[in-house]
Amino acid sequence: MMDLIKIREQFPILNQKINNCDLIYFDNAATSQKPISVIESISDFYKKSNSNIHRGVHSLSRSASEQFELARKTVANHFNIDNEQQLIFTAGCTDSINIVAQGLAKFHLQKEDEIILSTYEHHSNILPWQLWAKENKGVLKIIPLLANQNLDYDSIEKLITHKTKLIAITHVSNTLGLITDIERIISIAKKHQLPILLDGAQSAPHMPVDLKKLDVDFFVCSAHKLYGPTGVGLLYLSQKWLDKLPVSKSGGGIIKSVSFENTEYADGALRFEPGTPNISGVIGFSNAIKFINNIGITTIFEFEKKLVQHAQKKLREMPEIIMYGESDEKAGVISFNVKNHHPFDIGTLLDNYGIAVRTGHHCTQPLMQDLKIQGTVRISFAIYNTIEEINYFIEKLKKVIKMLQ
Amino acid sequence: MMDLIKIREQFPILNQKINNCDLIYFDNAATSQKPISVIESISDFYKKSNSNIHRGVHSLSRSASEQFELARKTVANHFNIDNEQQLIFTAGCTDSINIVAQGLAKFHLQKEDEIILSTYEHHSNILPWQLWAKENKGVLKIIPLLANQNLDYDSIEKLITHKTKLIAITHVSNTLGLITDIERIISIAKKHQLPILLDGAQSAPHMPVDLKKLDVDFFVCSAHKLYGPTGVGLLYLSQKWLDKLPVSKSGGGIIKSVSFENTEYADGALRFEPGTPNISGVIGFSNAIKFINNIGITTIFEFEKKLVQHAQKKLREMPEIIMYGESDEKAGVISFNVKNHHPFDIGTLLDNYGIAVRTGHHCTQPLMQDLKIQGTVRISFAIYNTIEEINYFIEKLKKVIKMLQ
Amino acid sequence: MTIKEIEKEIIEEFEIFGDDWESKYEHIIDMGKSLPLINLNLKTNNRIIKGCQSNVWLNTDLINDKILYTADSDAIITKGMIALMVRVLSNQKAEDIVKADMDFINQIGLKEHLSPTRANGLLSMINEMKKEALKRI
Amino acid sequence: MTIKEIEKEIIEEFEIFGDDWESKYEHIIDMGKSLPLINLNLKTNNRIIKGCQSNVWLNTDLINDKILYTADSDAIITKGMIALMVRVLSNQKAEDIVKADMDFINQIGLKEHLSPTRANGLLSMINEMKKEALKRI
Ligand SMILES: Cc1ncc(COP(=O)(O)O)c(C=O)c1O
Ligand SMILES: Cc1ncc(COP(=O)(O)O)c(C=O)c1O
Repeated sequence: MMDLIKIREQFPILNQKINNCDLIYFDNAATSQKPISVIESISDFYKKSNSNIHRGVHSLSRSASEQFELARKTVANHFNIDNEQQLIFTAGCTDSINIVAQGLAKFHLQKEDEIILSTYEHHSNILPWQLWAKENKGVLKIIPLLANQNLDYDSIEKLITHKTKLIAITHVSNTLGLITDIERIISIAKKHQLPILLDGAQSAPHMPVDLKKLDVDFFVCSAHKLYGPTGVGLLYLSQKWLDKLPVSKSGGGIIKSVSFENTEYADGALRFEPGTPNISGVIGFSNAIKFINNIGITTIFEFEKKLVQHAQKKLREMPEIIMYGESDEKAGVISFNVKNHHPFDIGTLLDNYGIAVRTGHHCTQPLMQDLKIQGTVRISFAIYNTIEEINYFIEKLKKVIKMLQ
Repeated sequence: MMDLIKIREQFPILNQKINNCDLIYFDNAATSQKPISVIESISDFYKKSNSNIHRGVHSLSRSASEQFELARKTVANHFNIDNEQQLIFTAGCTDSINIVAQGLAKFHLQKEDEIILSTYEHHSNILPWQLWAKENKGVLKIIPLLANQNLDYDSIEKLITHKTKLIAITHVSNTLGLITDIERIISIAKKHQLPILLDGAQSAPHMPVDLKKLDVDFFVCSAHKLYGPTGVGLLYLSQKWLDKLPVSKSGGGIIKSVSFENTEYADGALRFEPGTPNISGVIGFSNAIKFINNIGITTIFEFEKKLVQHAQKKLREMPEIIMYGESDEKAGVISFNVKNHHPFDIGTLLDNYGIAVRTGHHCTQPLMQDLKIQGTVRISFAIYNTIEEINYFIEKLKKVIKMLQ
Repeated sequence: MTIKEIEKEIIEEFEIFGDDWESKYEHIIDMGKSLPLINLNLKTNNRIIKGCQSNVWLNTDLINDKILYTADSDAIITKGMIALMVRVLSNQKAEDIVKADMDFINQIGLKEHLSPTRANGLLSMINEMKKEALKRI
Repeated sequence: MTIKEIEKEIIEEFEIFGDDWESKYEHIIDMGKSLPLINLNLKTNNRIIKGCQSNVWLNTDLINDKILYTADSDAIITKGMIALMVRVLSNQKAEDIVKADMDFINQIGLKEHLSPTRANGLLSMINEMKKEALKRI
């Protein structure tokens, strides 16, 4: 059994008071809070072994380099990546997607090619492709929604043409919390020999992700959404792409030799990590992974599912609530609106009770356009949230609605 | 007067023992150590106000956003930037240069154009341009060295043709510590209406940089070399380029509106900061700037100059030492070799006395090729280094040389 | 009444609530509800002040040397905040509007709405009102 | 002597130095100096093991069922470390070389040289020696 009290004790921020109320943090899909082990791994690094990595002959540099490469192993293990060189540390999920988009633009994508995305996509998995499309007369084809706000998987085959070159899709909708049937998409992609980019920003924090089993071409996520620090993310490349993807960002530390005329690049992950990386961030990231593994990602998934089910049940009892993408199988996210009230009003008033929710389009404007709404109120959970917090939230939500009437 | 003891007390890492010796950290050009105020600003952020920024209606998000934008003001002030929107936070100096190179490739650089660099350049200010050159039959023209290892400024005019589109140059050589006569280069550039990218990775930590006065088009540097955290840097754009430089990296948070067909980008710095930024890193950065301002960047420059002069004097007394780019006006860096001995041997043995130096090519292989050497031993200073440390280093260097004979 | 006088009146009105933020917000919501609606045909795109979250429509008229504002928003709290602004600034001389420091917002304990990063952008609303006034000096 | 026997000899040799790293390194440097030089015409590019900092040239011969290594480096400490490796692995059967665990490096207190991030890459040196041996089984 999971000891929720012990878990909550590890998050110093949960002691903060907002407007004299206890903080109830339901904005985890935007960024999660950090356990003390992660926070201290960063300060410890700066207090004890800070140094630039790679190539240093002195002890600090050796120690920092070892911690950095050990972190790569820890994170790679968690996602079941055999060869840790396939795991590249980036500045975040958005950075990772841009690296793939820029690399593919040089090597794989031709003018007027087509890329398949879904209606769920976060702007970060739309705009890098749109940039490419604008410059190359490319076409973005969109997997539509069914009436129940699930993706219309049957439509995918029909979207594929001989010009289709990639499927870039989110693993979990950050607005609805619905989980993509990625196995199904993978089997379609395999059939048509299409590479897949899987946006794991919202799956990695909430559910097991086995990259060996999934065998996608690219997987991306951000550390800050899974109990880790800001400014660091990962890009997983399949072995094929590790060798083939062209470098689009270059600089110090990723070479075998350089002259003004020519450069011989290093092998492996290094090739995609130009410049001084976010060393303390990477170390914090690996400590976040350790935190998750101490609890177990499956335990986290099951626990958060209970939170979602409880919250949905309570919300369902309120006739003025419209929920989007209701489902019992979700990754910690619920989006709703209150009839005749603007999400901004709900969010502002809840904040006065110490409840942090997110309101607006959640960087998924095309999804909003599809749902024909301006925005939603989104509550999203992490391992430190409780049933009591949900009950308090429901109580205050009712009060807020009354205030607005 | 500067109180060196008080300054040293602010750096917890200086209490570390290396092989039972006190740590003497002379690898500051690779990365500097961090004062406790910077370390604690990061943990405090995670303990008290961690949240994603922009657009949040809740209190934490508002507080985090305010700290982030205040940090932008603090850093902008330090570099005398009037409009803080001209200051973009990036993942580091290398990232900044790549953003400029990719943006210019879309808008300013034509096939077969020419870019002027100097022999001093760090790989991070070579490879992004080389990538562009390879794909576009571009030409990199190199400002050569004089016999005294200064740049041959007289040659610049001769390098400029009607195809020249940019001068990208370092402010300080990270290998030699020599300071570029940037005013002279700026006046040449202005005369020919050439934009300038100034690589401030090694100047910003050591000397005053007034961007209003310099009036360059692009200025870049990394926080981790100026007492700040890893994973964050800055890109300054002149007002003209802030409006004109195309976005090459895109994603969430930088838009006014998005549909699958089209995107309206935000104004100002935001346009170049897609995805969740390194929020804690930016806050740490601004606290590093505050640390510098508490001492005064001019005081730092004068103090480090004394260290350089003292160390050069001592080294000059040793007949077996070859120094590169000797000068009394340096930004904290000295490179040398010991006749008939490999820098790696010197570095390895010094490490056993607790002295951290860097050996090798320092990511400036073209400079090494020009000097016809494999590498150097580099010592580089920061505000916490002392004359006593230099004396101890000289003593041990003599011992090391004896051991090798 | 001058701007300062109206501000004083509002400050006194809010003083009654003390620290009771619920009543304060209820008052703002009530003001939002009673804000005289902008003419539907004036709710055009060029009258929109885009916030990140809620939209505001602002119409400005100059009548007898005085500026008259009408406005609307899709969020009621935003609308209440505009109602407060309209009450203070409407029916005043353009010169006075441009000079107004609007510091009363701090004093009635709604300072967080003035933050430049605030999602509904009260600040950009005030800036827009001043800009429109300035045009008519 | 077998690999294990030579390793034992070396461990005993280094034990005398105790914690005195200066003597230890002096010993390594001496070994570097006395490493029989690789034939100049064998110092070709295909025999280079590129480290980040110092270069190593390695030549491998098979004579009477035994592997013979000669090597060189531009850095003397690296050269001393190779001398140590050559002393242990040269003149041994390929099978034995491939199996050698080289753990004695830990035991003589030069563990830091075995770190995969070590700038001179002793590990890649050992790997290269084993690879060459494997080719000749
Ligand atoms: C002159 C110069 N330019 C650029 C860089 C790259 O900086 P970073 O590795 O922080 O991206 C460095 C760092 O070594 C440098 O010294
Ligand atoms: C589904 C999805 N993809 C991508 C991103 C972008 O992540 P980041 O902002 O950390 O780069 C997010 C974050 O909101 C997300 O939810």
